[in-house]
Amino acid sequence: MVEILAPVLGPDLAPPVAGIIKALVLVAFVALSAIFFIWLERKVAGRIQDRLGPTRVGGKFGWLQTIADGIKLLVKEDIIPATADQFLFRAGPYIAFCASFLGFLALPFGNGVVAQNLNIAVFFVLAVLSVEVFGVILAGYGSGSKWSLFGGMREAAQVVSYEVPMAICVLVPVLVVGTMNLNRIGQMQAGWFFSWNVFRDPFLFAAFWTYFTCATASCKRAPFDLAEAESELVAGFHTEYSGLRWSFFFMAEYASMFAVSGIATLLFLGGWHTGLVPTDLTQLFGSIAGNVLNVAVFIVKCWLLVFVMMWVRWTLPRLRIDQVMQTCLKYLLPISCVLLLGASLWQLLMPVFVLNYLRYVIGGAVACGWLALLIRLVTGKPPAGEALSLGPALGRPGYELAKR
Amino acid sequence: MTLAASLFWLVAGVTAASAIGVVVTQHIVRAAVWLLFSLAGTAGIFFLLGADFVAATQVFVYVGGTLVLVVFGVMLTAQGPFVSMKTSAVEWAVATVVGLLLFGVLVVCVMGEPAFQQAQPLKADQNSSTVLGKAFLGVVEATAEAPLTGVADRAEPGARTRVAYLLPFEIVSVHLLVVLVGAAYLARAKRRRMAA
Amino acid sequence: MFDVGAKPGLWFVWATLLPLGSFVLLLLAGGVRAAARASKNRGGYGAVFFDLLGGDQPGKTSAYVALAAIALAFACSLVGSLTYLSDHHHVQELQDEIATLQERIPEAKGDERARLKAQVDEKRHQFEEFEHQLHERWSGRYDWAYLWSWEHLQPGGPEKNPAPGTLLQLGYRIDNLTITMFLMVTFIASFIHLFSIGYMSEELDREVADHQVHTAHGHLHRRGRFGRFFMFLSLFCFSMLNLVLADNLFQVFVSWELVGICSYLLIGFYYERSSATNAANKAFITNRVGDAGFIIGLLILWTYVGTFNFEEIFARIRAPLSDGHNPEYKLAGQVVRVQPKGEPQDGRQTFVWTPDGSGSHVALFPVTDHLHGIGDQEEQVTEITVGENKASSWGVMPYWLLVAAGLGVFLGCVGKSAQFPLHVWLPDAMEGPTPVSALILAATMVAAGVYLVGRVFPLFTPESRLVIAYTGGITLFVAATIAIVMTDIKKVLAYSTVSQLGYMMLALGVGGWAAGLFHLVTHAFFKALLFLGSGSVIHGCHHEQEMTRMGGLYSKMKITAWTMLIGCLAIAGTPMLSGWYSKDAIIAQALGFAVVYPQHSLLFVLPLVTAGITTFYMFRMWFLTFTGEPRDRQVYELAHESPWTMTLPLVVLAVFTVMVGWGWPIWDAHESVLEKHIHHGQHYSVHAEIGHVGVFEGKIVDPMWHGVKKPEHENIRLKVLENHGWAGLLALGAAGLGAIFALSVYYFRTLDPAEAAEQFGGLHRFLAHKWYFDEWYSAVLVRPALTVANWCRAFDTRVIDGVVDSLGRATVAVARGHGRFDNGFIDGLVNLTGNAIFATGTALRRVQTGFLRSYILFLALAAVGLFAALSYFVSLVNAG
Amino acid sequence: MTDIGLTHYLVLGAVLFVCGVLCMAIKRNGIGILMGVELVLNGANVNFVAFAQFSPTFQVEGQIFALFVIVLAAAEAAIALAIVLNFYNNHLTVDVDTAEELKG
Repeated sequence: MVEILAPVLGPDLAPPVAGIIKALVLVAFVALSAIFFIWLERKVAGRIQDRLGPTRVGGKFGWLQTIADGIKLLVKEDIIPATADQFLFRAGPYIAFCASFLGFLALPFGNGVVAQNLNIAVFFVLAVLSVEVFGVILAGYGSGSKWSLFGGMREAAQVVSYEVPMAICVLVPVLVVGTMNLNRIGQMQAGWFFSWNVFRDPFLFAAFWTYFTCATASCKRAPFDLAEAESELVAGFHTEYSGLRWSFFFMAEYASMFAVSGIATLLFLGGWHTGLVPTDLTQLFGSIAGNVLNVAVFIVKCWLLVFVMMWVRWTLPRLRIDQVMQTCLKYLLPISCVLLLGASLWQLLMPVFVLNYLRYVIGGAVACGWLALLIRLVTGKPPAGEALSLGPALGRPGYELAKR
Repeated sequence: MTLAASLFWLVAGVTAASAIGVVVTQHIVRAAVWLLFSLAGTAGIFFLLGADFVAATQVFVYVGGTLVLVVFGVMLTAQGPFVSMKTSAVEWAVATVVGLLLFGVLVVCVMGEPAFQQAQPLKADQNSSTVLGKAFLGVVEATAEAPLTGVADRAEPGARTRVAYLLPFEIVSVHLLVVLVGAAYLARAKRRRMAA
Repeated sequence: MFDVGAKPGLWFVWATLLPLGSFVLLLLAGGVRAAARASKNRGGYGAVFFDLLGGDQPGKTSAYVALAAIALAFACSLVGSLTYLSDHHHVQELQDEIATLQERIPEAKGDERARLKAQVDEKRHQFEEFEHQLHERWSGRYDWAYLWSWEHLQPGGPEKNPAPGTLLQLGYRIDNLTITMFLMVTFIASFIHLFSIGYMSEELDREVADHQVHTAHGHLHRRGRFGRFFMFLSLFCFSMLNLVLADNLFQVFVSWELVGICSYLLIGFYYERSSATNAANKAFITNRVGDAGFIIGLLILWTYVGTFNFEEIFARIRAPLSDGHNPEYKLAGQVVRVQPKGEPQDGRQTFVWTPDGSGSHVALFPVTDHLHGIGDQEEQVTEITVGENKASSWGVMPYWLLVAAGLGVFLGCVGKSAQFPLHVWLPDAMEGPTPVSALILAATMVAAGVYLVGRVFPLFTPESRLVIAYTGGITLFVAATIAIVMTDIKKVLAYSTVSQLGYMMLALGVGGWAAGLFHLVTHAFFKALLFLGSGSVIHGCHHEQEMTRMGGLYSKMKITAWTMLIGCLAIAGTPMLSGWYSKDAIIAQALGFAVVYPQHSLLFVLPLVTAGITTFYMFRMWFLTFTGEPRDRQVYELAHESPWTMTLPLVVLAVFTVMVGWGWPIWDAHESVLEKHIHHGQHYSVHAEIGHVGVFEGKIVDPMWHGVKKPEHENIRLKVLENHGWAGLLALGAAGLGAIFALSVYYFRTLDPAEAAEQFGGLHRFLAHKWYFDEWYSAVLVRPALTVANWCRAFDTRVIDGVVDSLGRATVAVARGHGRFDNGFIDGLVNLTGNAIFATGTALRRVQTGFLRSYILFLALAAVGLFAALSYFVSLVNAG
Repeated sequence: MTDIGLTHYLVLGAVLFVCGVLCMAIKRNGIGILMGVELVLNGANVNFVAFAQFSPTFQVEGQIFALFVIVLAAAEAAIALAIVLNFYNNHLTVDVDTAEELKG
């Protein structure tokens, strides 16, 4: 970016302008993807709950629903409760959003498509994402409401706890590949899908699921959404918020969902690689076109993971706070430690033959599993009395895709 | 003004102002917020200084961990929703005088040292985390003589002692673990006292 | 060190250490158990230990451990003994060859004679070579402690200045006597252990009622002490074996005292009974009297001979077998007496050998370079010069001190072997459990005395031997007479033991080295049998010991009766039983001695008469116990045969009692294999002193070869061999008379013993009071000692305590004065200091506000000051 | 002004340090004092990292020391908070001025 701008703006002005452009692009992306996610969430929730979701606004799929929501939020009255601490109440959402947004600075979307190619990108992303909780705490505390305070407290306890196993799970692939540079990690997974890290050894495979669970929890997504548990705390830490400030919290949430999904993709799932061609797409289609494809692949992968989070949210019931903490401290933490230890020992002790070829076994097995699932999805018999189905999860009458 | 200089002034200003905010504010949670800004600003300073690993650690440990802990402490010990313990004006005055004195002495010391003013920044193009990793493993590249203190580390440059920081690092890790256990022990509910 | 192949003597060391191991094990276990007892109700490890170790009710484990140890010890000694015998087979062959060759020398003439002499020389050389090898194989030493000496500081150090007597040693030396004693002790002790398991079974109970002890709450109830008993037995066995194993007097003395301690502990096993504690004390104190003599003997030997090692002592006191020139060395094995000649010059004194044996000093070998030729030719007067250097100043010792040393050691043996006049402890020792009596009185403790007399036999001069013989003679007679009137079955056996020990001492005293020790072994077997038999009777009669309340028990306990009968027959000297061989040998020896020295005929008459008495009282005991009408219905009704653990040892011991003396042909008292075996083990000086017969009536009797022979009229050994038949007949006659008398009185009842007792009231009372020994001792020794002690106490309390008390009072007075000074002045100073500091502190404490924040401010101020000062100084430095 | 040197960073460190000291001196809240301590440590850290950037012999050590300081500060914060909680349990306030039992 700097190289492109330098001849036009001169060496002094190019870096700040490049930085500003990058930041703007990212902000735009975060905002847009938040809009998309909010719509997607509604649709997914609707489908899973056996209804259609938004349909009226914006034509067939209700795709304008979020825009409408946004406009509504923008014009809403900005209420600050009398008991609230003005300063903290105002600062909370921005802190949360800024923290989530900062994570994108080091997240490569394609080969070299990254705002700042940090050497310690993983670490950095995890670090700044962890700041998000501070905004939530401040919001909870500053609202001057007991519901909010409870939500903030829960959020703090939960996120601080889940950060530990999450960080350890992140360490497992970092340890295996030997770098924290996300771009580098992504490049290393070029090739067929079995060169993805997740198939490298059984510990990485397990680490992926553990990481994803922890990430779900640290994004305070269901079934770990204790901070905003509607049934108990009205709306948790953002009970007192409305309007734009409220929407910032949601932008932050969806942004961090995307960010942790991005990390999962980069660390485990081959980053921007399709896994269906043996090399990087930039080598096939050139730098620009290849990278555009790469970015698309990456975003799709992240969306898929975000979709899984939504799927989980609308499928599983919410845990109790003690169950949440117990899951983390008594299960996930030891599991992650064992995985770290196991991965280290695996690297040290396994013969080269196994190290090199096990990935084909795991990758093949998982691929076969997916294939079987897909075949089952397509050819499986629908529940009795229903005409057409795509599968047990989505197989509901009235689902557009199925009808088509 | 170059980009680096302007960034420095920006970040340093935020950091210093937030630090002063910590001192000045009467409200402890707000103090925590100011502290957050100050710490984050320090992390920014570290980035500017090319120590990105330290910066990330600063954010991760301080902002993500310590500060949350602090706020926790605030909430656990709060007597009312908004607690402020006023400090008397005399104390303010005395403390300010002493603080200014101390600041003055420090600045005089720093400014008065010519070596500090002549010091030139090293090229920070090297990956700091790589350097740190090597240092932990005891692999130390040859470095020049020390112009800063005027005292050469060894007679000839490049003959630095190989010091591995892995063991201290491990010790610190274990230390941290022990401290956390100890803190948990200290902070756990004292049923005995409640009963009494 | 533990290579048993190269050093087979270590088998015996192992055999010795096994009981010690058992003792230590039991002691530790007992200690742990005692320590755990406190926590038995509290749970935890202590309680677990306590339960593991048997809890309140101790199991038989201790007995099995002790039994296993002693049985293994027996197995070790058996292996060792067999190895030893196979080693020594060749020695005896060589000895026999030399003996036959030497017998032929006096008759041969000219060339033949020279050839024979050369042959003897060659054989003797072979023999010495071989014996040296064997000595290496069968002995070992461990330097235990050095006695540091100024000698070592002299130029050249200890190598050049070998000061004798600078070290104590532990060592072992296996010879015929040792292996015999080992086999005997371990074998009998094993069976006594086995017997004890049955006999002591009531000690297994959680609570034992001692009916002989009365307390304010009725009979005494105490915990069973089964384990303790076996612990003591193990220690006892170790002590005895170590005593037998030792190759030096010091080790013997240590074991000797250990045996004494063990006897004290075992006799006083029922220590709640005052009679038992008194008996234990009596045994211990009486032994102390003897041990005082022992110590004196040891000190004399240490001073003059400078070593405790048997071989070295004998080698110094007794002339060597050869002087290196003349094979027919006349003084071989003798004590050589010398006379000082002239006045000492330059610290050197010259001594001259006195062929008539009247010198006031004894030469110690090897004396100096002048040794060669002492007694070579009777005319030649050989001079010994001593005093050239320190080492050789031990070249002579006064003769009377040698006698004193011998008598001192013998006094120890008198105490240990219960000889007159120190025999009084032994009958009282019956207070201990019966197996203990059997162990102490048959195989171990009392045998130790006899064994030691045999072991240090070369130490005894003719005078000492005469004392030994008379002591034995008096003892055997006195004890036998007392045994006649005893009614307690164990007391009868006790006095019988004393009497039999007297026999042994007598035998040793009159030169019957082999006879005395042979009797020791056979007696061990039949006396162990008799004691265990009596134990069986007592056990069967529920602790009834009085024969007056027994009678007719034969039908109740047939095994006990038969085995005891065998024991009685053996002790009486019935032909073909072991006692016959040994007693025959003793009486023959006494007869031989009496023939050579007619003035000491009493030494023959006493054992002969006592042989009859012995038979009488033994049969009296047997008849009173097992035959006739039951005199106490209650005892009779309740009587029963003992369990197999008790009868099995009886049977085995009975078999051995019969067979242990056998040889071929059985009816020839000369041919006992055991006696010959012991005989082969005697020191050459025994031959030199007593006399020597190479071949007698065509048979090799003493396979020793040195040329010295006593003249025929002085050769006791010859007289013994000549008169053996007569002696045997006389002894048999005496025994027969005694048996007939006992039969008529106690079986056929032709004579009423009660009437006889009435008729000879005075004598009976005299005997029943054990010759009034105890009363006499009490009057002559105990009471005067108590009186003197009282005087001393009075002196102590009045004079010494008075002095001490007044000193104390004076000290208190002075201290009071000091106290006032201390309180007034010194404390005043201290208080002043304290007050001053307190005042200062009070003034200064205001600075300590207790406010954390003010401290921080102080800190900051201090930092300001520091930095300011620092920058000031730095600027100064930079400036100039 | 345009050329940022070591001195600038050191002065920033001094500002943080003095603010921390002042914070410790002024705040009556125990947690406030803890924040002061954090500030002091941060001031030191700024110096360390600055020296690491400006002094070749301190290049590695400066960052490592800073890391250690951060870790130890975290530990210290945990302990201090535990102490404050205990303090609160005992005094029912976090006002450190009530903790004057040890005064002279």
